[in-house]
Amino acid sequence: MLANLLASRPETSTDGYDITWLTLPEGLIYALIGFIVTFLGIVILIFCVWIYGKIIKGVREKSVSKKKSASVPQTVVSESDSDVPVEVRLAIIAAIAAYYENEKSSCEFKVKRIKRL
Amino acid sequence: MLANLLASRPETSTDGYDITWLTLPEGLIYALIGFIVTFLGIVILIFCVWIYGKIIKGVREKSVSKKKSASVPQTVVSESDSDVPVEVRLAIIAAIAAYYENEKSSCEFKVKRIKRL
Amino acid sequence: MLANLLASRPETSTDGYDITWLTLPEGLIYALIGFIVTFLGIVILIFCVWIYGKIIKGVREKSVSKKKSASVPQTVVSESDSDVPVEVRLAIIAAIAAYYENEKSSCEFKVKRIKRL
Amino acid sequence: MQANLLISFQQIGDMFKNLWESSGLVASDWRNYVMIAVSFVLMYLAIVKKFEPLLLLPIAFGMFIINIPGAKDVVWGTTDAEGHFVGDRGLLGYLYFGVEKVIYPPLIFLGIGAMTDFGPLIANPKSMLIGAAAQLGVFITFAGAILLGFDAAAAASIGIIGGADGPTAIYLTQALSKFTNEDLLSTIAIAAYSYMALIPIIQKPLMKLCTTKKERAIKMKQLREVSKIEKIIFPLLVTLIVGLLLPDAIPLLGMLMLGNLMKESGVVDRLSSQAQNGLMNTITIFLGLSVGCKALGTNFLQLQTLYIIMLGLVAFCFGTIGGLLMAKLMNKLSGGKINPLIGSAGVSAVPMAARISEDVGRESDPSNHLLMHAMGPNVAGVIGSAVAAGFLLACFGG
Amino acid sequence: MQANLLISFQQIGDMFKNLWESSGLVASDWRNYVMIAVSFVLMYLAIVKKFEPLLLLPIAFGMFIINIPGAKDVVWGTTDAEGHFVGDRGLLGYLYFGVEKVIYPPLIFLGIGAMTDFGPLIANPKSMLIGAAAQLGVFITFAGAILLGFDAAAAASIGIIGGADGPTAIYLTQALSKFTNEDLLSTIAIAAYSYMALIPIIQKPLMKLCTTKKERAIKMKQLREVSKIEKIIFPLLVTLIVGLLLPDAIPLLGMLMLGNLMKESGVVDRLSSQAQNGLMNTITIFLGLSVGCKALGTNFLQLQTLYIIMLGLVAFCFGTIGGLLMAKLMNKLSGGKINPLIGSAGVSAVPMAARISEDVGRESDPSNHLLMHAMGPNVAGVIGSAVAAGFLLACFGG
Amino acid sequence: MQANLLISFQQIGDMFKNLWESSGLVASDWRNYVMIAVSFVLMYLAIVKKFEPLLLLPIAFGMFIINIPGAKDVVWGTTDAEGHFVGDRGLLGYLYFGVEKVIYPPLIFLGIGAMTDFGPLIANPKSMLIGAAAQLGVFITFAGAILLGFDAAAAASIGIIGGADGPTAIYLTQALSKFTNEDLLSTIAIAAYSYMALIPIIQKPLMKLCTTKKERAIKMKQLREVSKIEKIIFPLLVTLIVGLLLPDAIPLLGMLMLGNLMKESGVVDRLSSQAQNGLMNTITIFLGLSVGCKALGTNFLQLQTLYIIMLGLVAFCFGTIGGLLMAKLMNKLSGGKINPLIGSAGVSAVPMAARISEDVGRESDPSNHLLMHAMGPNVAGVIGSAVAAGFLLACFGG
Ligand code: NA
Ligand code: NA
Ligand code: NA
Repeated sequence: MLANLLASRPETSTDGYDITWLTLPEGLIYALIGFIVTFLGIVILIFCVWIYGKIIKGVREKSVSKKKSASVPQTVVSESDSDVPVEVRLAIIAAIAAYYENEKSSCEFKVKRIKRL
Repeated sequence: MLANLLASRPETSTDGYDITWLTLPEGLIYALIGFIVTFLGIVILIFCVWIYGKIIKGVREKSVSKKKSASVPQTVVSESDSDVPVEVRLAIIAAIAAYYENEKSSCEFKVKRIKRL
Repeated sequence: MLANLLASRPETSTDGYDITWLTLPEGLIYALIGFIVTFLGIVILIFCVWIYGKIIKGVREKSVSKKKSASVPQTVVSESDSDVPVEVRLAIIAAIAAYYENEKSSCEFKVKRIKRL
Repeated sequence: MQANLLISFQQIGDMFKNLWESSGLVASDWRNYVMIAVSFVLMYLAIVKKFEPLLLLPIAFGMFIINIPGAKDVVWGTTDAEGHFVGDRGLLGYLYFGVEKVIYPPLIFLGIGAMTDFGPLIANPKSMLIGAAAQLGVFITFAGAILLGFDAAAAASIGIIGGADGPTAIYLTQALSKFTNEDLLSTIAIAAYSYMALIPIIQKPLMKLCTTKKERAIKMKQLREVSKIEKIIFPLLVTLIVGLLLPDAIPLLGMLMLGNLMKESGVVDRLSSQAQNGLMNTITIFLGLSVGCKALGTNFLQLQTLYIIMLGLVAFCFGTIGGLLMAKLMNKLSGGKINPLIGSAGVSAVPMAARISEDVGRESDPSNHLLMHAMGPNVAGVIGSAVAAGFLLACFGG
Repeated sequence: MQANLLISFQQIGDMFKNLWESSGLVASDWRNYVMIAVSFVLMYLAIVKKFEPLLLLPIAFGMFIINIPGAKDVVWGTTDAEGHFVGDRGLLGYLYFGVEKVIYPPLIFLGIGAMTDFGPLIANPKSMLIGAAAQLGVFITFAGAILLGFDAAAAASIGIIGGADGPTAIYLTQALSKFTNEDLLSTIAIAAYSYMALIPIIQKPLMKLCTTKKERAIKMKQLREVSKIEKIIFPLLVTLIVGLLLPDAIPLLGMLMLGNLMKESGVVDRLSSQAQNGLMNTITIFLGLSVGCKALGTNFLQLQTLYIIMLGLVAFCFGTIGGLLMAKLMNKLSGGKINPLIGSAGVSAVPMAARISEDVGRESDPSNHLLMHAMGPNVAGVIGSAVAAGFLLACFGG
Repeated sequence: MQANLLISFQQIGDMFKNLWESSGLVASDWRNYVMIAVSFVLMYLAIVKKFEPLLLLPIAFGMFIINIPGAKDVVWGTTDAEGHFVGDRGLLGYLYFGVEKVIYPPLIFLGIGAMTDFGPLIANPKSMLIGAAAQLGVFITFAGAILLGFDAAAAASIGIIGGADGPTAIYLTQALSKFTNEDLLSTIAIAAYSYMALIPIIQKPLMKLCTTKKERAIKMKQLREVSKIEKIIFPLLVTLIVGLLLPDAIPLLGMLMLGNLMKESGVVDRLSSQAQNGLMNTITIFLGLSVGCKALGTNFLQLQTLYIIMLGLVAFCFGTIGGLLMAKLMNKLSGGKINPLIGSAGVSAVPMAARISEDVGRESDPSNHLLMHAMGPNVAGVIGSAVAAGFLLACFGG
């Protein structure tokens, strides 16, 4: 066994805290339990995410069937800008998009209004 | 009186500082004086702002009458860019304006020069 | 000599560190040595920069002669955007350039792709 | 020990027992779960209702995280019976340093100053009187808290909720915290931000109650334009005068005015932009999280908390009334030139309160725009609250 | 002394002698020069090969600067035999404060949270199992380190390299540092970031070894869309559940989830943007520099360092294998609906590992896009590693 | 006490008396008002004349705020007779921490490094000699300060004004501050930034005095292009060589060079952008405010201050002359290829001094563009001053 690689096994660290030394079987047990605990935590998480996914789906389906005709698709550029040619609006959006792409920022944006100066 | 709501009235805080306990009349006096002091401070402020507003107005009226014909309105986009169509310049300004509007930043800017690449 | 301008010359500072008092000749010697050391450091630097400049120049000349025909000039706006008119692309680049000029930021950028929305 | 390669089931059992004990489930207290529920309500208000989300969301998350059973020692640090840290702090304990030493609120004011336009106030300096009158809520609530049995420092901290200014409230509460045994910070911060969010609901009925229909329809004449030089001198003047009277107000007011000077001078845009963006956003996160962290269930769920929340409402109401009455008085004295609706904006809560003046004004007459006129009292309310805080600090801050 | 205006040559000689002794040349140790060479190699990898440059470049520069002979006392501070500071720290000693007190890693996680999209994970929660299985590398390496004679705290720190998450590795190593006499921080950080950079070379052969051609060609059906409300609840749910089980994981996971909540709530864009830009960039510089500073030649060039680097490779390999095997199992159980290639993404190293799943998938069938499917296990790997770190901290963190 | 519900007028009188005593008016000292006037002059220079406003405005505001009578204990903290803090610090006392521990100046240099292009210097390394010669002002002023009776540490701090580099001057002054009883920081910082702002007025006459008309008309041949790899190696080389000679220069030079490496490497744009924007702006505000705060009237208005301001002017003049003479010498040796006007740029004050070389050059011949040629000596001046500071620190820094 390589366990005596380090000459000495001090009981306390230089900061005065206890140092824990494990034998290989102890280490394996810890590893096994750690792996199980990790799985356990994740399984509980999966269960909860799955449950509330179901709940939200249920709630939404109800409300969707009610509001079906209410929503109208929104265009990003609003109607009031119609005097500005499409080409230019495109340029603006692309310019800002390019800017953001470069910056890797996660901000989202809409061209709210184009002011004629 | 509700004053004995708290069972004990310790003399010093856990940090070792004195705790002040007031009776209601004392509290009212403090409240009144506080309100008066606040008013006093604000009144002095108003007086000073009004005074220097007057002074500045006086100074400016003198200097304005001298320089009347000197100033010429500046356009944001300078003449040297005239080979770039107005539509495009508009797009640039709008793009940046839209960007800033989104960011709520307070920076101001001018399109100083449009470089043809 | 003005040396006794300050009434007292304490041996230690209020923080408990030694205070060094120099005579003028000592001061002049320090000044001279300091100036020399500064020069010395800079001269070594110049030598090193000059040396590695030579080395890199040598290495590059070799590799350049090999790759001469390999490189092709790249345009900032790639070919796939050809459906977007040049005017608009210009606008985008200018807009971003203007933005950066204003911000004095040192970021560099390329318009990677213009998305038609 | 090393020779013994077999591990008994006993040892494995011990391991699980330790894990279980370190987990929060065993340390649970029902009050933690109540606070987690409260934090979810605050998050709902912040996210869905968009009530002051910038601070309410971090505060709510801090409250949520500290109340997860077992989390306190990890994220805040181990403390002794009197709340002092034992050994190293946790992450939020370190972030709290800036609250403990009263560093964050003035730095937030620096950013707010860089975003504030004092133009409407300079154009009409008399409107500052409304900002002073709106401190009525602060002082009435102070007396009320004394009546309810709070000590002077605690009463002052509770009163300042009526200033309707988060950073000012946090600043005063923390600066007075060593002169009281109450742990008020999170309650006061949450009350202040919650009522600021609820200001439309609080103010609109009071505004209609205190003003007549005719008064609400008064149109005010346009404000004069303010020159750049006036805007530059204003922050220096305010700092100097208030500083001479009440030096305790300087950390707050001075930083507010430095931010404004950086903005108005126009020569340090880099700094002014950083003050109101990067710096303020960072500090907002840290401040919110570490203030929320003080709302540990076992401390928070007490009778006092209810009293404070109640007194906070009183403070907002009387602040609004104070402002409205002063505006009515000024209207009388000026011969009907001032719309009393701008009075309610004196409680600060910038810019929400000014918008409400505009809204209520337009309910009477859709062509009546009061926003610019209300901005004067609105920013004056910030100055007024800082003055009031300076007074209370001078009296009870040792 | 003042009277003596002439200075002897003796004195000038002394001056030069002092200068010479303060310069590094006299204090040189060959190990410093080896480390400077190593730092140049790391810079080469960062700049030319673009291997995780954001942290590798500052780390390498810190390593470079501290190993310039004579620099340590100036930039780090004077220390006694046990490494404690004597008097004031140097610049990097102060920047190190945020590492020493474990403040930086959670703040970096705040920014990462604000950049992460948990959508694919919520759409397919089962993929979290892969993120759990990929922690196999962590625990096998832990046992391996015990075998090689490391104490428990050191072994846990070495094991966490397999989490393939820089901030998690630095967090756990620093939090456990007082329970071991090994000085592991810089070695572990450098190993973690280096292997994360090398992940294509490590994973591709293992992926081909563990999967059949037919399995690699499996097309997965498109993920359902995830609603905004699910994305908002998810971070709260994860914090609550993991926090209840393992409170020690909260500083990391809680900050990750706060960042994500700020992003998904959409009401605090200012804060979310600052968390992932200004704040994270500043802390990345400070963290990198001060971690690199721990790699002083005289401490770094030991046999242990070699062991750790070797064990780190083991950790990455077994992490990959664990993820792949779990994905194969899920494929079996689901009747062939899951492409096992997404398993390797479970080791985190976001988003590199997910891109490799995509790449290898397209090698089999150019029309097969696995990226979105691999993103689920990929971000699950971050959660899994934080859970594993919480477990190890609960066991060996006093 | 509680029974006594009536309050005597006596008590109210006491309250006002306390308020009055806590206000600044009673604690006034004429020197405070002089300093406030000085601060207004500095603000005028910063805002109207645009003289180095980024640091001069915060410094002036710090000076203004600390001199408001009564403010010092509130914004700075209570101090004992020797200036050590008693109890908690005030806001500016905490911000001062980064000055006290010499953290801010290197971090500002990090940002400056990320903004600096060493290309012209690499293309013409000989121009570094000018940057060395311009340190003449530093060392002559050092001797002059000794002559005037200052101790060695104080003389070194005064001399470094001639480096024409704010962060370097603040760094050296603070690092040497424990070896002198003089409180020099604010005076030196203000002198350095003021003279940097006045550099056109100082340099132009000297440039015309030291050069002939013919020399001023010399056209220099265009600089060669510098490859990216040279730009990447340069910062490492400078750090290594200067670090080996004078480790004390590393915190400043190392950070400058790290910033430059981040810029030139091109792989960490996020970090480089934050270093030169968010981080630098924040620290500039904090540094300026807390340096200005040291200018308390009762300490500042002394005979020494006048001496320092006078010596600072001497330093700038001799720095300019040193650079010009070296450029003239190089012109002679090169057979007339070097325009001596680029010599004055050696005092750093980047990029102002280089622009003056350009301006004066174009006065002689409007088609003569010296800017690029002057940038080499200009950035070399930064390196030279850091080397000089390292030397002085090695000699007198304990
Ligand atoms: Na207010
Ligand atoms: Na992982
Ligand atoms: Na210089």
